[in-house]
Amino acid sequence: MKKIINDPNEVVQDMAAGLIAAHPDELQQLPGTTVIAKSNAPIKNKVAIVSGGGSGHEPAHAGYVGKGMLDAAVAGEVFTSPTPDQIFEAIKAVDGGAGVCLVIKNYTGDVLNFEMAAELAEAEGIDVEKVVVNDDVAVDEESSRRGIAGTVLVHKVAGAKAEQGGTLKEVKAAAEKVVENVRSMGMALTPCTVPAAGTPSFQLGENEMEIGIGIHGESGIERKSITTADDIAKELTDRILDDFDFTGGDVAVMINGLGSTPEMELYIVNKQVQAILAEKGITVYTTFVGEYMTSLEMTGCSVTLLKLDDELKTLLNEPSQAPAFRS
Amino acid sequence: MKKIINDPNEVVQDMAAGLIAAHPDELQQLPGTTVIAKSNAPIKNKVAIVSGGGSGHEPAHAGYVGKGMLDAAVAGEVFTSPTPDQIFEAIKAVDGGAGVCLVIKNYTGDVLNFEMAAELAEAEGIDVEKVVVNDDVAVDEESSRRGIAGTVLVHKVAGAKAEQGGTLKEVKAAAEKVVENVRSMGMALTPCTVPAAGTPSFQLGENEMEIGIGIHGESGIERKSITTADDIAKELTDRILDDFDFTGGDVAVMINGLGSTPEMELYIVNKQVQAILAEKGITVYTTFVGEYMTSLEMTGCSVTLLKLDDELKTLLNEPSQAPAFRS
Amino acid sequence: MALTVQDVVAWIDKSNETIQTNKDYLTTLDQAIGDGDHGINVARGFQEAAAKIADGNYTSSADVLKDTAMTLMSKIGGASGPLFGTAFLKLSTAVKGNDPVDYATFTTGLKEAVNGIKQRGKAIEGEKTLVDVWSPMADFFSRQADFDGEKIAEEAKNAMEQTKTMTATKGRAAYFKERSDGHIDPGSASSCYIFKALADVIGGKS
Amino acid sequence: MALTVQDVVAWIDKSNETIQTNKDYLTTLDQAIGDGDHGINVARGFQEAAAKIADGNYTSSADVLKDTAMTLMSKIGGASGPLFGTAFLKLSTAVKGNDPVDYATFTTGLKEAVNGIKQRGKAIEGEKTLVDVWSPMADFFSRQADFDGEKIAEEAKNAMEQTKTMTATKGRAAYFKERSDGHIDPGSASSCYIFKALADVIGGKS
Ligand SMILES: Nc1ncnc2c1ncn2[C@@H]1O[C@H](COP(=O)(O)OP(=O)(O)O)[C@@H](O)[C@H]1O
Ligand SMILES: Nc1ncnc2c1ncn2[C@@H]1O[C@H](COP(=O)(O)OP(=O)(O)O)[C@@H](O)[C@H]1O
Ligand SMILES: [Mg+2]
Ligand SMILES: [Mg+2]
Ligand SMILES: [Mg+2]
Ligand SMILES: [Mg+2]
Repeated sequence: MKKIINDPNEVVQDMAAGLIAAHPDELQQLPGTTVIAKSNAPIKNKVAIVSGGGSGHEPAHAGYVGKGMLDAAVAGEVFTSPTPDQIFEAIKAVDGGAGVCLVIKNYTGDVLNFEMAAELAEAEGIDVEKVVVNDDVAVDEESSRRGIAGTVLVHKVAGAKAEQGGTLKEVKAAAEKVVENVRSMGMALTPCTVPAAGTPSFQLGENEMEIGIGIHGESGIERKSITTADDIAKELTDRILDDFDFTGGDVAVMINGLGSTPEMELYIVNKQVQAILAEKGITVYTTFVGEYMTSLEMTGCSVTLLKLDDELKTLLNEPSQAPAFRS
Repeated sequence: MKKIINDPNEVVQDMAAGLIAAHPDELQQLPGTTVIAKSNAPIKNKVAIVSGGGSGHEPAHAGYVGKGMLDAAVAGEVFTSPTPDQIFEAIKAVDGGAGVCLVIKNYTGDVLNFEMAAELAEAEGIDVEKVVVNDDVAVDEESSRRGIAGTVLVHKVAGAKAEQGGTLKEVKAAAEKVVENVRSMGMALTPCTVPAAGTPSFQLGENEMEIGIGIHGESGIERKSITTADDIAKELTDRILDDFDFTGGDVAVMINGLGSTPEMELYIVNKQVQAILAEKGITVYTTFVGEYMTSLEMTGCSVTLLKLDDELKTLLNEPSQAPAFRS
Repeated sequence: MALTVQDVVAWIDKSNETIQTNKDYLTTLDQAIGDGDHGINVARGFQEAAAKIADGNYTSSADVLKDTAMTLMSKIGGASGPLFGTAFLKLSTAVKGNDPVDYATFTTGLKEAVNGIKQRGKAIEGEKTLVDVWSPMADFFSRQADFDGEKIAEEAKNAMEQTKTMTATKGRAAYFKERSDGHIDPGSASSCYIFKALADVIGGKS
Repeated sequence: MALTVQDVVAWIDKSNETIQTNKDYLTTLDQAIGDGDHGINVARGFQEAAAKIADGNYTSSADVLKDTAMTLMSKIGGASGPLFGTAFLKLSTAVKGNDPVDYATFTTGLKEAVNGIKQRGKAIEGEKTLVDVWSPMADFFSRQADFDGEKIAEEAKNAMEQTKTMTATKGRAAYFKERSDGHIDPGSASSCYIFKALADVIGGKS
């Protein structure tokens, strides 16, 4: 395990301190927690957006805290859902009276812990809504589909809707519109190592790749020989297009690096994804290429498509001042 | 070699196509070249900024093309300086009559090729100035110091000065002020592999790291056992502080990932760098943490410090719309 | 036989000890069909729980179990955190005002713990989750008449081993579908250690 | 003896051939004390140069050398591209109007090539760069009276080998300082192949 860290058990605290040191005016860490919130939270009468999950997916989620996106992000241990008490602290810190929308990735751990936090918050009279993101088409059964890179687009849309003055119900509806219209699929060339574990979560041969990988070092659904970027782009895009009808609306494209894939390669993948979409007559409205939802130092990428209507286009275009998503 | 590519000899062309596909409204590729320019170039009476170098450092340099930063970037083959004819095409495409400032990283290849291009441009009556960035304190002799992550801050400042309406001389002077006041130092935990070469440029043992690494897979100045993030941050920062007096002015800090280092680890390094600066009484004005000047999939990081005066602060704060540097 | 407050404290201590010893093994199990953090998670949680109750001067088992529950809930995280938290919370409620804890009370508590786990996690028996240790253990307690350390340990081990034969349909292992066959469920393994710790405490008394 | 237009074309062809054959070796040399692209760079450049002149119907050596120069300049990149480009451009200028190219003219051309390289790259002899092949070769030509394939090949090889004993102070290898000792300079190796190719063309004539 080659990592630039101190105590493997302190990586999340160390990271949070380093993040706050980089953005002292915009971000704050709630004392005694690993919650990162906007320094000016709570904002009166604005619906607040809270997300979070295990760490190791940076810039998700703390990098998306900022005007126009999240009000707070709760960082769990690496690949481990944060606990209800921490999530509850985040909710309390950002509620400005208009309620809090929780954006949850669909993992048992995240769902259970956020649910418990929501119950705690409701018991204190805070309005809470939950949106569960499940964009990963690698998993057949819809109820157990994971939330991966598409989650970032949910943050963006929910944050913009809240900034526009949307009510909690309206924010939730906009976020759910994204959830309904977003699909992703990923692949990896190498595994990753949880700092406190010290060994990689799985092994891949020198010529192997894994299709349908999750973002927690879980192995994927199929192991194959490495092929070209064009083939990989086609395999991921085809699975997404098979799952959902993207015709008849413009789309947003996200090519997401899982941690170690050079940006050069992400753009090479993008070239082919765009070619496939053009061939199918699907119009691309906007494209995001970069590291949005990583899996520590895993090598690989995911492709995300979001079908847009006018409302989603407007919301995607709204400004965001989050450190990892400026627009 | 595990890479998501097609033909290893076509990576630069494929990348350029993917980049344009992602930003069709903002960027253009000059036909028959690997020059990426703003789609609205040339801008009349604005000094144009052109940079470039070998590929493999993404988002450098094409990611910095946009209002407020570069007018064009010239992409060479991986780790190989672009050729004079390509650079010359870039200069011609962006010159709006107010002249062109070339930002060159101090490598023999880059200097020679940009010099020849400048001669070609001058022969056609275009005003050209050159700024050579040499921020890498790992190299003792100043004349052969390399240009690394600090180059991005030169782009930012030069671009902002040009946007403000500065003359070619003024833009050059602002850029050179950055060059004089910026210092960087890097380290790596793993090497990287040039796609067309197929094998890593050097080997590092399971417990070794290399201090003073370049950004082209050149090995560094010292090989050591891996230590903690705090020790690494201290070693890099101390070397920088030894080289230049950063007291008596605020600084900008850049913690740059070389390709495979998780953002989590960059923030952990940032925590300690900020602590060291605080202890020395050096005030941090702004901090950048992320991948700004990479070395393919190398694992490692660099630390950059830039001493600021009021002009540099103002210029750093000006807006930029480059895809990889929005502010 | 009945469990004194000291026994309950010893149970949590012992659980912590066994889990610390087997932390890496639990992580290995979770690397095979999960995300490789289960050992780290439960080790962190039980370490804190043991530390927490070491500080207290308890006069009721319910308080020990409640502090354990709250600590597990706030320190484990992941899927297992809220589930272990719920289990110990339900146990706490059931034994409240019944010190020392007699067999019938403990058995009732176990039943409620299982209900709580199932409700929270929406899993039933056979889905290859920690339900597949807690539920058979609650049944086993119902069938027996008194605490029996040896039998408890044996039964828990069997239940854990039994998860090898199951295909996961809940939790992270569900992504692996049939590829989860033949592997022990990590949460069942840590649950087995908890019952093994209970068996040790009981064994030490008789 | 004198070099015809065909000989000059053959020289470039042969240079390309040898460089393609030794591409990986050149890259290995550059991985040791550079950035590992030299073989790829010169192979790309000479491939294009050979293709370019294969298309042309040349009546003057100067044109062959000029097209070679321009192609190398625009296809190699890196530090070596402008330097090889400059060398062939200077050679071209020197032989202009002197077909077939006699020994004295070629020797003058080589001298100017060396001057051009040194001016552009600001390196002098002994800095472990391709100057350390081109400069001794120009000196060698001055000392001799006529083309001699065998001796040219031998001399180029010696010059290249000699770079092993030098510490780099220019180019990327300079970052390695004393650690560059004992390694052959990649640009000197490719330069050696160019003279070796010339020797072969000459050898084939005699
Ligand atoms: N829905 C569920 N109901 C009951 N137990 C579950 C459920 N989902 C997961 N588990 C248990 O949780 C264990 C995994 O815990 P852990 O690794 O700590 O969390 P995570 O899966 O979030 O990384 C599994 O081995 C399984 O026993
Ligand atoms: N200043 C210089 N003068 C002459 N030759 C040089 C100089 N710098 C480098 N070289 C030559 O260039 C060679 C490296 O070329 P190449 O690998 O293609 O370019 P780069 O170093 O830019 O990657 C070196 O081996 C050396 O012979
Ligand atoms: Mg987990
Ligand atoms: Mg090079
Ligand atoms: Mg787990
Ligand atoms: Mg080289």
